[in-house]
Amino acid sequence: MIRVETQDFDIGAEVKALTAGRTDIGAVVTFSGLVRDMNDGAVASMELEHYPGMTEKELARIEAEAHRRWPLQASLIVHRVGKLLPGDNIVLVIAASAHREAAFEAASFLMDYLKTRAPFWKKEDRNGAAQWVDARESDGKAMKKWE
Amino acid sequence: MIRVETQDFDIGAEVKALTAGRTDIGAVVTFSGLVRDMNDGAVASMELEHYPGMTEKELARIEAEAHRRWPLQASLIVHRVGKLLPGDNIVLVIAASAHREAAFEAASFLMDYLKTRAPFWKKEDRNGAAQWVDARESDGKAMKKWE
Amino acid sequence: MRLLYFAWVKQKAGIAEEDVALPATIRDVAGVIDWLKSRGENYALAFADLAVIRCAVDQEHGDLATPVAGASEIAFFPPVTGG
Amino acid sequence: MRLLYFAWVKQKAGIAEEDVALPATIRDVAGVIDWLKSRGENYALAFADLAVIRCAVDQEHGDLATPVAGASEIAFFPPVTGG
Repeated sequence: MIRVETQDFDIGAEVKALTAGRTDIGAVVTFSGLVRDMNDGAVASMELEHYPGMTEKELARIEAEAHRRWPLQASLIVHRVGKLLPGDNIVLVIAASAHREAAFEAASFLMDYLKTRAPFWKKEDRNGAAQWVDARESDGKAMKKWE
Repeated sequence: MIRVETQDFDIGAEVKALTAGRTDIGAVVTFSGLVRDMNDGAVASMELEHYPGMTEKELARIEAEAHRRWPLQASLIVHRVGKLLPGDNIVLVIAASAHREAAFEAASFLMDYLKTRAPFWKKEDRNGAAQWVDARESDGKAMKKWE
Repeated sequence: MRLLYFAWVKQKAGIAEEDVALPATIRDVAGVIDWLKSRGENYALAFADLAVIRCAVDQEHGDLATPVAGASEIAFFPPVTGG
Repeated sequence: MRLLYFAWVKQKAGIAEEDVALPATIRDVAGVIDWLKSRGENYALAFADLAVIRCAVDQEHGDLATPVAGASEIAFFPPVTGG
């Protein structure tokens, strides 16, 4: 399942919804990404822009690819858009499987692919100036390890 | 932080407690393990036995080792003991860091070490007969990759 | 054909989306960019460094060589930074 | 010295814990196990296959060669299966 929305998510509630009534899931891995402000107040807020239509298609492709590679019982990708503050949740990925190796690898894969392929762009309000966040080279490298 | 307890945990509440008021955490990975019953009703319940005193020490050692190896902002290990039913939570591990690679690796490491070193033993009530669960060889192999 | 621009590409081009009639001679994404650059300084600015331009044709990732014949939507944007 | 048994080791030995006075000649965990096996059939049963016996000396993982001099607590158990 995938969702793109402005509102916050509750990790516990999302995991419960994915696992409720099932006894074939042995391992659930969640990843949540948060707005950081490492420099004590430099980042006042962040704006998440995206490409409506393609975003949903790309997230669905990424999720389908994870299910093709690992035996997953359930999965979820939630990405927020709009204005966010330091400490706010940005993204949630959940992978549920019978065994922990598959759950860990699939969650990590989902994030690496999302980081390099899902059409979102971050703009920080940093010391009063709007500034588009640069892509990290390490994200490209992280994705290459799955090829 | 480590806890050994009979009651259930709420993943969302635990993550919120670890990250509340902080803006230096960019990535949170959680692992939760659940009681599985793959064979439609064969496992009626499970009993988790442990070694009080050593359990807490060993979990604290495992957590300290993770902090030595990765730049973690926060972490948590919660392990339940007593009687559990299929679908119930058994264990929760959380690793929070500035970057996702450290959070993923530390959470995976914590689980691999916990699985092979923390003194817990599972006894399943399987088709009416109590049966101690055998250790999985793959768990030993999973730990060796961190050496 | 609809053209979409996102993030700083949109900001530099000064436009979010537009409907255009591409010359029939244009075969690929590189051709679309060349044509746009000839249309105005704003496009020349937005597409000054092609190493940091990404594109999607009909909402699938493409590159400079991706054909555009029959496409109904082309989007231009910087490397993505979500997650 | 306190001896503790867990999981099926406890079940086979028929005892959870006991205080014992070890003979002064016993130097390591292997010596403790040999001595226990000489004390009764239940211990012989519990310790029949040393490949699947794990131990902790004063709540730290040890092995058959771990010295026991000065230790106050030794625990015997199968490979752990938590998590």
